[in-house]
Amino acid sequence: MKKFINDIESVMRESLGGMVDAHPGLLRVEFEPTFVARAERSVNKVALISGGGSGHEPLHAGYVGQGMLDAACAGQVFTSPTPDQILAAASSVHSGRGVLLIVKNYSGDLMNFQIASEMMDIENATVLVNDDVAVENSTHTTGRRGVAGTVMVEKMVGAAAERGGSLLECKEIGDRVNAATASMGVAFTSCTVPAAGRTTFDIGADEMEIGVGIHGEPGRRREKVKPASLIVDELLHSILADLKPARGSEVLLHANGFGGTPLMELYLLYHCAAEKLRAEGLKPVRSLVGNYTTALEMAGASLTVTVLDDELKSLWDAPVHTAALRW
Amino acid sequence: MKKFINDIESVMRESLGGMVDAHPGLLRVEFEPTFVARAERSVNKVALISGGGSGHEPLHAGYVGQGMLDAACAGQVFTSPTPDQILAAASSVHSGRGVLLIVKNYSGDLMNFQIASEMMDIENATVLVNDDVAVENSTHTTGRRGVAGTVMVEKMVGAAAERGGSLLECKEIGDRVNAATASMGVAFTSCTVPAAGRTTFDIGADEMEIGVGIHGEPGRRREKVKPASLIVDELLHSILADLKPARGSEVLLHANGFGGTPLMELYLLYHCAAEKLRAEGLKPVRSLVGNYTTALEMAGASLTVTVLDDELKSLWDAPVHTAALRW
Amino acid sequence: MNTPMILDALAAVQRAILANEAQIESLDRAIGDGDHFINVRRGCEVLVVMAPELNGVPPGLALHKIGMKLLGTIGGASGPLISSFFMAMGKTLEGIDEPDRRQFAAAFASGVEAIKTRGKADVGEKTMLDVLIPVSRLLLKLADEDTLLPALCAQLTQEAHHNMLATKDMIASKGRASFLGERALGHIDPGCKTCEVAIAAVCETVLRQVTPSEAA
Amino acid sequence: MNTPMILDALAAVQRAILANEAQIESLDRAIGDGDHFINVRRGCEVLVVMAPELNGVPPGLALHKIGMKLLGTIGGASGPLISSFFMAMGKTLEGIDEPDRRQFAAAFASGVEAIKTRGKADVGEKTMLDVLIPVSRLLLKLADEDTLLPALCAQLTQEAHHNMLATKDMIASKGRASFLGERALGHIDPGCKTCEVAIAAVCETVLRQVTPSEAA
Ligand SMILES: Nc1ncnc2c1ncn2[C@@H]1O[C@H](COP(=O)(O)OP(=O)(O)O)[C@@H](O)[C@H]1O
Ligand SMILES: Nc1ncnc2c1ncn2[C@@H]1O[C@H](COP(=O)(O)OP(=O)(O)O)[C@@H](O)[C@H]1O
Ligand SMILES: [Mg+2]
Ligand SMILES: [Mg+2]
Ligand SMILES: [Mg+2]
Ligand SMILES: [Mg+2]
Repeated sequence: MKKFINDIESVMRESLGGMVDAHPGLLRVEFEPTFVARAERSVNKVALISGGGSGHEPLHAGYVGQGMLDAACAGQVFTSPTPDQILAAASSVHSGRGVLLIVKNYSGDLMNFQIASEMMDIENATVLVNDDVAVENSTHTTGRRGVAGTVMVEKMVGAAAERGGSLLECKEIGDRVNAATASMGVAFTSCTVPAAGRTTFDIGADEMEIGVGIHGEPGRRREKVKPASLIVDELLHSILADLKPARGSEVLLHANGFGGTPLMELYLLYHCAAEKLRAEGLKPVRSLVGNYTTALEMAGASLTVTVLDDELKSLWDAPVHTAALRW
Repeated sequence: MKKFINDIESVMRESLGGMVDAHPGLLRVEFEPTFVARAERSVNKVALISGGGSGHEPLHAGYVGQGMLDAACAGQVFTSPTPDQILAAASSVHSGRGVLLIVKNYSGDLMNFQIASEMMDIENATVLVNDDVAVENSTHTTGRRGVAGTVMVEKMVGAAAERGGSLLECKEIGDRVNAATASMGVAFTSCTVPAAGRTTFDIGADEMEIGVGIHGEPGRRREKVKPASLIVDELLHSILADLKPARGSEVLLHANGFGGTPLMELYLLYHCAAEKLRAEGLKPVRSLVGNYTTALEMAGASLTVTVLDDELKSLWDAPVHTAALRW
Repeated sequence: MNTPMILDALAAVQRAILANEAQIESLDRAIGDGDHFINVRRGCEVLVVMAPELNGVPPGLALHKIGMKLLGTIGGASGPLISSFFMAMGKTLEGIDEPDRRQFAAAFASGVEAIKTRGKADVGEKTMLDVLIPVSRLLLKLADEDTLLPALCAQLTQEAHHNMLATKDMIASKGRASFLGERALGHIDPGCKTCEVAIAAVCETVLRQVTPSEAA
Repeated sequence: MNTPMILDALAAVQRAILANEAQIESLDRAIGDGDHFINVRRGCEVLVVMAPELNGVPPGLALHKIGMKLLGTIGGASGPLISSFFMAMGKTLEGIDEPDRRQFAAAFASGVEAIKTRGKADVGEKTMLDVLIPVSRLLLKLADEDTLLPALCAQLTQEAHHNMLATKDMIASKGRASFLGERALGHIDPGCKTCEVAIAAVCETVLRQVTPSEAA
């Protein structure tokens, strides 16, 4: 394992420390329990809190700031944070209009946030993100994972909260974005959890995992590597089968890198995907290309499509000032 | 080799196509010869053109836009562009106040830009970027490479041009930023040029290359991997020995990923570096952390320090709107 | 069962978990995200640190404190589940200074029930409950029948073991392995392995502690 | 030397380059950035495409056009150098329909001179000039001495070969290998290998083309 670290125990602490060193006017960090929050407390708005295991950077701390989150709770690498972190963040950032928890749909995240929600003496609600169409949904199972679509949810709900939306309105927007969003990914390599010291799975030099999540874990299926445009076809096929957007719909298209794939390839994927969407009668009018929801150094990428309406578009376009997204 | 590509011959074209698909209001692309330019032509300002081999994305096309470049000429992967591209870009974007070429110091880039400069019937000047202190400088050799400090040069000269600076003033700013900037990097892996199909060098599972450039090539020295803070000490030692900043100086600190290193580690590096700079009596008052000058999927990172004065600081802070940098 | 015995048992659990690092670790790499061993180890380590301050505390409160501590320490899916197990056990044993075998069995059952509630899972979903539920049922039955401790421990260890192995042939419908569909087949659930190792360690400790007369 | 002969020679160069792919490629991987073979191959390919339209053109103009085309095709460090070589040769042969051996040698020398000027390099810097400069000097001398073609070709090939090998023991002061310092030792300069391969290919073609009488 080759990583820029000093001590496995202190990776998260030093990394969050670096975020605040680099963005002192934007972020503050608390330890024991750990959370990152806006340097400037927001007033009279719904407080948005997200979080999850570390290793997905810039998710979530990179999205704390004006127009997005109020606080992010980071767990150990790929391990959801604990309720005390969420409670501390909530009591630190709430401003009297309630707390909205944005949670990716994993047993661990869900349970830790649920416990926090139950223990919290502040009015709160939860938006569950489950955009990964690689996983079949069913009420009897854990259901789909939350992956790169989380960024769309956090951005749009963030804008809604900044505009003064109530807790209920913000939750409704979050649920709506989640329902309008679908993602699917493919990986060429796994990744190495620092404390584990070896890759989570092994994979041949000409193989890829289709339908992977964001934890360096195996996906649904292993296949021989194929040309980018065929990969894109497969991902978009599942995404569109799920979303069933009306012809002529405007969409946001997000090509997300998992951490080890060059931007050059992400733009190439974006190109293939945009062409395919246009061929399907859809209009990719908004874009996001880069490493926004990662799995440490995993090589691979996912595509996310959000079907837009005027409201969602204006929420996407609304100003944002965070470490990772800014306009 | 596992990459998101369709055809080795069309990687660059499809990737640049994707950039323009994703940023239609910001960028336009021309092929034959190839260059990326601002969608909206700027008027009455020095035109800034940079370029170089592909594979360093977002360098350079990601820095085309308001406050930075007017055009970027991309060559094949790690191969400098040809003079016809530079000439076509110049005649397309110049607005009567001359053309400033920003060139990283490699024999290939230098010669191709020099030929273009000689053939150009527009007033032009060149800023040579050679910030890599891993390479000993000497008048009898190629000298130092241009690496991640290129972003600082492009950003600050970009702001100077936007403010109406003359060709000479812009060149002077560029030379000044270059002189005030030093970088050094370390790699854990090499990378694979798509057309070559295999990694440029092999490296052991516990080794790193100190003093690498941005082409997946070997560096100055191979060593066993060591803790991040010791790597940072070594990089900063060389950087500060070169810059010799006065105690109390304000600096910009840039932790740059080469493409395959997670953001989590880059922030950790930033943290170590900022602490070390403070211990040396310096003030890291501006920051940039992320994959800004890459070598495809190479794992590794570089540190760049620019010694600031009030003018450089205001040029850095000036608004910028490009695909990769925006504030 | 008093608090020092509980702490002894938990120390034995820690040793057993560490001794099984390779297997627990590789199971979560195969069908999870590779952190289960690290999570459980983190939990064990914090218990070692807090053990001295628990020694004089009655079992119910000690178990509650353990649960609260683990809740803020482990994280992931296993964290809230393991902590709710301890907190529920603690609650059931509230006010009982030296719980007997039946009281202990009832407390264990309430702990398992808490996991079911928190995790919204049941037997057959390829989670730790596939070990815990059958073991809990058997414990209730054996305690009710006043089975001798050596036989009781042997049967529980055995029950944990074969139910752990049986998860190999299951498709998961809860937890991370559920994302894998058929690919989870052939792999033991990591949480089950942890539970089996822990149960065996507790049983061994209990057997070591009993005097011949108590063995009845 | 007329244009068809030049084109023939260049086609032979292409075949020879392709036949030496592995070595040329690995040299630039060792002390460069791994693209030299790809760059040169790209140049060769474009020449094949443009060959038909050059057939009727006088050698000076043909060489100039080749240089211009390569300038917009190869890129990197080798691109401007190789193109300036062809353009300078073309200029020297301007207006000469069938250059003789001495004229050709002078043109070659002017091409090498152009590379020196453009690259600001000279012998001993571990660049393609370490093959080109000695070969050019020898060619001038042999042409001046009216050496028979077979001997001339054999000597040039030989000269290119050992000078190419000699770069193994050099530290580079120009080009990418200069960034490596001592680590460039033990590796042949990729540009020299390309030049050696090309020179040998041209010599072979020339020998194949000469009739016994011309061989004088
Ligand atoms: N809903 C659930 N109910 C019961 N046990 C569960 C549930 N979800 C996961 N588990 C258990 O948790 C184990 C994984 O724990 P761990 O790896 O620590 O957390 P994570 O899955 O969040 O990485 C699984 O092997 C399984 O036994
Ligand atoms: N300044 C120079 N003068 C002469 N030859 C040079 C110079 N710089 C580089 N070269 C030659 O170019 C070769 C490398 O070419 P190539 O790999 O195509 O370009 P790049 O170095 O830009 O990747 C070197 O092996 C060397 O022979
Ligand atoms: Mg986990
Ligand atoms: Mg090159
Ligand atoms: Mg796990
Ligand atoms: Mg090269």
